[in-house]
Amino acid sequence: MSGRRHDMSPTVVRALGRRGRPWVAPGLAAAVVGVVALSPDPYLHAAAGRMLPLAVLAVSVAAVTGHAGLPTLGQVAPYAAGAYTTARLALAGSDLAPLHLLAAAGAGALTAAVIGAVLVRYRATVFLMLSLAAAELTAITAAQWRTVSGGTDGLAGIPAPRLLPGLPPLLADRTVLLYATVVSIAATAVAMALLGGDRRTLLAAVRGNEARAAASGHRVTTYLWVVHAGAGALAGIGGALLIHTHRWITPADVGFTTAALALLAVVIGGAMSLPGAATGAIAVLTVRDVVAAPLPGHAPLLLGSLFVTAVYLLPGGLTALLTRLSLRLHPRSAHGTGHPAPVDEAGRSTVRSTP
Amino acid sequence: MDAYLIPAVDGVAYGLLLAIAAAGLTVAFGAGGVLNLAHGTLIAAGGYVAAATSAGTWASLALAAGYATLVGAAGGGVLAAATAGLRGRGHLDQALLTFGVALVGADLLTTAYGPDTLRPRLPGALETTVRVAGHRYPVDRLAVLGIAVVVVAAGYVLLHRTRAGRLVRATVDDRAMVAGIGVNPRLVDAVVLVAAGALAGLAGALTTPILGVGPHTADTTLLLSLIIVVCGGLGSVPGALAAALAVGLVQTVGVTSFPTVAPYLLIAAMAVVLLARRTSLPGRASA
Amino acid sequence: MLRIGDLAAGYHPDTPVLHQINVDLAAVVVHTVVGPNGAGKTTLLHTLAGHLRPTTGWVLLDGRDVTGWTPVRAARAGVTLAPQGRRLWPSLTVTEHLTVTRPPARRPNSRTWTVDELLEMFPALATRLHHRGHQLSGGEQQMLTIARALRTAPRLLLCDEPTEGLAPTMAAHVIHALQDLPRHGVTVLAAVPHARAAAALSDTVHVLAEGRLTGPITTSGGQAEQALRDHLALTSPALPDHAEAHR
Amino acid sequence: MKTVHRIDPAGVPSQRLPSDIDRAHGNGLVATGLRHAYGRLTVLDLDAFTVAPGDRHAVIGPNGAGKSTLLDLLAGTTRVQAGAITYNGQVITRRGAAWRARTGIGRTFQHPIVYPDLTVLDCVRMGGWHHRHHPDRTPAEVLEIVGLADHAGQLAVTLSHGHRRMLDLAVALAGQPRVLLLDEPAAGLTDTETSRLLDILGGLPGWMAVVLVEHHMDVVAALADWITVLHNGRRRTDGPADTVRADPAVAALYLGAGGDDAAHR
Amino acid sequence: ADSGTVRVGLLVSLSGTYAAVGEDMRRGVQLYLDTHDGKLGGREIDLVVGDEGDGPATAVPAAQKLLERDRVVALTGLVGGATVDKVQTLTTERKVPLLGSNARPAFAPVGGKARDLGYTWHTSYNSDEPGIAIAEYVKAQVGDGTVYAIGPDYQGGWDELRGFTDTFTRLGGRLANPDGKALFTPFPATENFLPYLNRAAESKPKAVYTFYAGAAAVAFVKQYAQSDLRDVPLYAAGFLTEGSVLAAQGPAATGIRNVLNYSPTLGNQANQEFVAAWSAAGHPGQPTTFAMASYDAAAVLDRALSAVDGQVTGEKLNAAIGQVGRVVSPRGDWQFEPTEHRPVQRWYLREVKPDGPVLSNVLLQDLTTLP
Ligand SMILES: Nc1ncnc2c1ncn2[C@@H]1O[C@H](COP(=O)(O)OP(=O)(O)OP(=O)(O)O)[C@@H](O)[C@H]1O
Ligand SMILES: Nc1ncnc2c1ncn2[C@@H]1O[C@H](COP(=O)(O)OP(=O)(O)OP(=O)(O)O)[C@@H](O)[C@H]1O
Ligand SMILES: [Mg+2]
Ligand SMILES: [Mg+2]
Repeated sequence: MSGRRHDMSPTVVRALGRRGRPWVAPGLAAAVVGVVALSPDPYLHAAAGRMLPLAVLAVSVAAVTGHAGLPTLGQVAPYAAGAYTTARLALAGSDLAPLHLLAAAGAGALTAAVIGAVLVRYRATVFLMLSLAAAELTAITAAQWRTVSGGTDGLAGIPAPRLLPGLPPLLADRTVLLYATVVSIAATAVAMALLGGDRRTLLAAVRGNEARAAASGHRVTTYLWVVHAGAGALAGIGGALLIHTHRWITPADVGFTTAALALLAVVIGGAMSLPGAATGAIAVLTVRDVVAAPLPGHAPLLLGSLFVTAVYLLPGGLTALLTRLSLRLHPRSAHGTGHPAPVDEAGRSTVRSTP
Repeated sequence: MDAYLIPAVDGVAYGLLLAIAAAGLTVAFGAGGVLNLAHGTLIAAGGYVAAATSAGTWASLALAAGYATLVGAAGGGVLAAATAGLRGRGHLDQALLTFGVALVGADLLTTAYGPDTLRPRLPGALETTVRVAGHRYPVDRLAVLGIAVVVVAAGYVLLHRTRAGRLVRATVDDRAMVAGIGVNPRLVDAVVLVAAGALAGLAGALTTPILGVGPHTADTTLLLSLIIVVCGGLGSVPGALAAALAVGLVQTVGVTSFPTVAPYLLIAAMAVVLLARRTSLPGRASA
Repeated sequence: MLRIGDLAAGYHPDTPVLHQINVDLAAVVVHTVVGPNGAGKTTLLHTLAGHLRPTTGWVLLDGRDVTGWTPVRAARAGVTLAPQGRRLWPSLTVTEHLTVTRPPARRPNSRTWTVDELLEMFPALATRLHHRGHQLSGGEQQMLTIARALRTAPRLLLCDEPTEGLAPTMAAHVIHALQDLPRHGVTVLAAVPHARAAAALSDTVHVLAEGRLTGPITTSGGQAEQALRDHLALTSPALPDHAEAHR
Repeated sequence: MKTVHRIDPAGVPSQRLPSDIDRAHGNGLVATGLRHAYGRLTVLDLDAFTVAPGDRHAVIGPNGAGKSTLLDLLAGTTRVQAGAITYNGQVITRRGAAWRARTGIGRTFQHPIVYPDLTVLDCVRMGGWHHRHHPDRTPAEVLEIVGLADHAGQLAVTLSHGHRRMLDLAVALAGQPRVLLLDEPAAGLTDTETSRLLDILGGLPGWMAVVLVEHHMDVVAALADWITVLHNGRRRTDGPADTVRADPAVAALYLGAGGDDAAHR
Repeated sequence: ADSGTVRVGLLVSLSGTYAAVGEDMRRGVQLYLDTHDGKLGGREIDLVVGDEGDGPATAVPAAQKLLERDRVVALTGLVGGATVDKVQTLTTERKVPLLGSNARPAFAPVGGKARDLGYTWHTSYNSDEPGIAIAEYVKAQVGDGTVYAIGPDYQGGWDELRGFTDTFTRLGGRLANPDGKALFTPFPATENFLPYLNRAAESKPKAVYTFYAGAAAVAFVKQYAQSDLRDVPLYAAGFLTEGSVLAAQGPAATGIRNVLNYSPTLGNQANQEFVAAWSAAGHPGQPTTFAMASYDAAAVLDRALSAVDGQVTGEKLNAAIGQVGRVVSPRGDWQFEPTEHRPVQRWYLREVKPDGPVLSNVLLQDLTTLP
């Protein structure tokens, strides 16, 4: 009847979300990639490799959405910056992958820092819509700036990168997959390390009650800006991977659709979990590109069904599911996760403490 | 003078057209707090139903509007049922769900009506133009102007001047306290979404004779409606109206006056409005 | 009107906050519940108002079993909560708070309060009619919380720390208003932290400690506070004399 | 450097406190000409307000008098619209809350929420973040002092109201403030907790400056050496605690002796 | 010829904005197969369909699946220019002929090197051809008057309009656009063309030239008839009124003169058979250039496959496509241009007129044959 017993709760889910074991996911991911890479099917290699840029983008979105608490569609801007930087470097004849990654990360961080300087002053829906504006403006700029982007049809046939001078270019689908996996896992691991421990707690505090955090001396806006810019570096790396795995790009690839998929992937994965976000992205693309392939024209139907099921079966995302499973195995660890509050002031920090 | 007056009149008419399209979202998202990404799909559904029903007569037009409203309301009912379990889980989960519903709905619509762009047939009298001061005005847009005024006025009275509207806002603020005064918040949710759906369906019947309806309709309308609702300040009908008119003017006077930057105008204008809105600063009561 | 037996409630199945609550709110008077912070006063009121489902036990309303009812049913039956923490609706103005809340249609003999009567009862609100819920001072919010609850024409008003944050004059005023309610047939159950406040507010004091309810202690006049202190001193040995000394 | 004298409404300088010596040197928190309005409603209009090291300065007044607004302005939680604030001689009017907190201005909130998703212990740790390398007391010790040691691992959102208030205080204390602004710290506390609060506040170091907004007159009586009475955003009276409490006008306005005028404005 | 089953991939948009075109293209291929017992070149055909979606992001994975999972020997279809641009590199790498039947982009050089078009064929046209084909006719119609050029702001729009404006100005024509350049409207965001059209009317053009397709075409045509330009002749690339959009446009489209490589009212025998088969298959309306080009793609494969001996491979098939010579087609016979691998074909002037109860793009005259 009323909302009460079901009103449970972001709190409980949030509480559950933070109990996941952080290193399980990357390990699992590595194992899955190993299996895919060992399989003889080049289609699998190519398909899997192509999913990783979005996975890295999703990790970046998760950092901003989950940890900084700012739901964003705008990380496609640093993603685009990274991608076009890489593409232009490669087309200009510089084909060193490490250099690409570095340049892309720098370009991404810079872009996100500039955008973030304005955006992190806003919250909730307004932030979301401003980030949407950032996404749209990115795609429009990409389409209009033809000398860089090649127009709406984009760039094709970008040369493959090399790991080191003298090594052969990364051309074979399997090699590309392995390379992209290593980069993705490393980037995610670095992000997890940077957003772990006390920093994670600090951000949780800032999300929970900004006024209190400020009154304890925490530079809220600065923290959020730093996360935003750092996530931008990550998105830039995703952009570099986009070029390395696809070797083409169109403005649409850095537009709203990509941004929306990344954000939804984050929700599926559980906003607080970086590996969850990556898994979510891979799940989304698997459904759209692989599972739906035998049903041409009905990818939206399957994707839509995935979203609907995810909402119902995975409250709190994949990560919360893992946690629930492990709770079932070790019921004692359930201590302190709390149960339906008498629908408390919890979620309503806007009331008076933050005038 | 003339150079701006004519597009300005266009802009107002087009803005009011958008106001009708955004009305349902204002109710669902602005007032009811449900981030309904299936809004565009409901409009498309209304448009398809109207296209299938209308035959160029006044009677069929009325019937089409009626059917479209019913279909929209039914869609809203589906959403109400689907989101009932998600209360308190935040906008992102709602977004995931409604986006999923939108994708499924779009697929069903193209399966049922085909991928072609359709257009409901208007009675001949509406398809013509009138000449005023040396310029032509499409009669259908002038008609929309009139209807929009009625819809917006009704919306304003309902949301801002009736108990029902206050209950809707209260439910978004703190549903348990609404239950505590003896009103079932789930009933409020359901009514909101059904009403929003009905409005979306009706908007589908009213706007697609002018713009056509096809696979693209859902996305385009959703984006414009979101911009209007958020720029107007969530939950405010006058705000949404002002935003709709602004978008209308940007899309007419703006794009023709500055064609070189036309692609940027709408989004840039939205960003400026949002950046300037103090209420959205941290800690202020915003969404 | 309300009788509660063997009631247990809490937030986690293994660790109930309330154990065996038995109480009969038959007398149309002001009842108070006192107990240390974290004893479960709020939990008890929320359970009675239907915001929390009891794990065991029963609740009878006029002899009918209403265990585990919802807040909607509770409110319609005349059991309304004025919660702690001022749970107002930030986007509604003071006027709107009072007009959106209405006495239920089908409960003829309850005393109803018009908006004007409530503003007369809480004059501070009358000067803030167009402020939104979150634009009020702490004390103003507290008044509006109580006014809103009264607007539902309750038969049983559950007040969670009704005088918290009120200036002394205003607190006295609210206490007076609550004490007046039984005259209109309204039973009041108020949770208060202080023995002194409890004694000032009512003659029927229930003590909540360690998840159990004892009492009611019914005294009259000036002895109430002392009786209560004695009682609390027994149930909660840590009770210091400090407060006394500081006064 | 500007010296501020306390001026009472009649224009007669009021008695000096020992800490006025600090004040004369600009030490402590000095606010002049603070005005704050929401639209056309002026909720605070205060010619001067000072608190120097060692002060125990209570601010009382009817509901809606502007007490919390004053604290918000002093702490930087709300932007100053008009007026100036200096701290130890330095102008801090335009500084944000975080900056002020790091220089030593700590506060509690009237509506304590703290950090809902954090455990009680983490809340305190985040409160003492800037002193984490050289804490006066460990977070656990702070929790012990406020009596929440048993709740250390519980999520803050699941605390009872009174416990949250104590937690808010613990978080503020962990920040090792030099000026402590307290907004109704005793509201909702039981006798036991109130006396614990008095112990804690009574035991604060002598150099600390404390501003106490409180409706519980016994708490005010036990702690304050100076009282400012606010009414409709203006300073009605101020002076040494005993004098003000004995003032019949204050009693009439605030303490209820003269009826419930307080709320009638 | 060998009679084993051969797998052919068809990649078209079946979801998203371009689904209407994609569906038409699928019908075209399927119609050819159905009228030829499901065989091409005497071999059983296993037609594997992939969804192109809205562009390369969905199209490339689908193409990859067709190429690597299904191991098709040829890939046909492809609605969007951007898709062709990206998929072309894949098919070339794998030496599988890409037989596009719709958009053909400019194939920008990569890293200074021209693209290898050895495995790339089209049964359609280059995007700038319609404009080139009609420019002379329009010039003759307007004489010394000016023409206003307007189109959507994306690669396809740029190409289509460039074909017209370049040729038109080379012939001495003047554009009415204030800056002498075609006006591009944001795409796909624009659905309200009235302000553009009323603004254009101020330049008092003698005629208007445009290219829009799909939903934008519906809105454009309807609003054109409501604008101050309604009495100014409208010339267009034929996609403006091609296929299902014409029904949605209704009477507002009457009188629009447009250019395309096909008209359902062409009198040749291949077309009569094609139109008859189209109706017999129960498809609504009349066949479109999209369906026709896809039908032709199947015809090309039919001829090429019958020339392949033994096991069919991409390489052998590609070589055979190079040898097909004249293709008998509903649009009139055509053949591949030897280096660019696109049709050398005739272009027609059409006018929207009632044809019986429905509106149709009725053939007015031949315009030119473009090399
Ligand atoms: N949502 C929750 N989840 C888990 N435990 C909770 C929750 N809410 C309250 N509790 C616990 O239940 C116990 C009783 O809390 P309650 O709020 O009822 O106390 P109270 O008597 O009202 O205290 P106070 O006087 O401080 O308001 C406390 O120990 C508290 O920690
Ligand atoms: N955001 C706001 N918009 C408009 N008015 C406000 C706003 N915030 C506070 N007020 C008004 O300012 C006045 C002073 O509020 P403040 O919270 O400072 O009072 P207070 O002295 O702390 O009262 P209390 O003892 O009840 O907590 C109140 O009358 C309140 O209605
Ligand atoms: Mg309580
Ligand atoms: Mg206050």
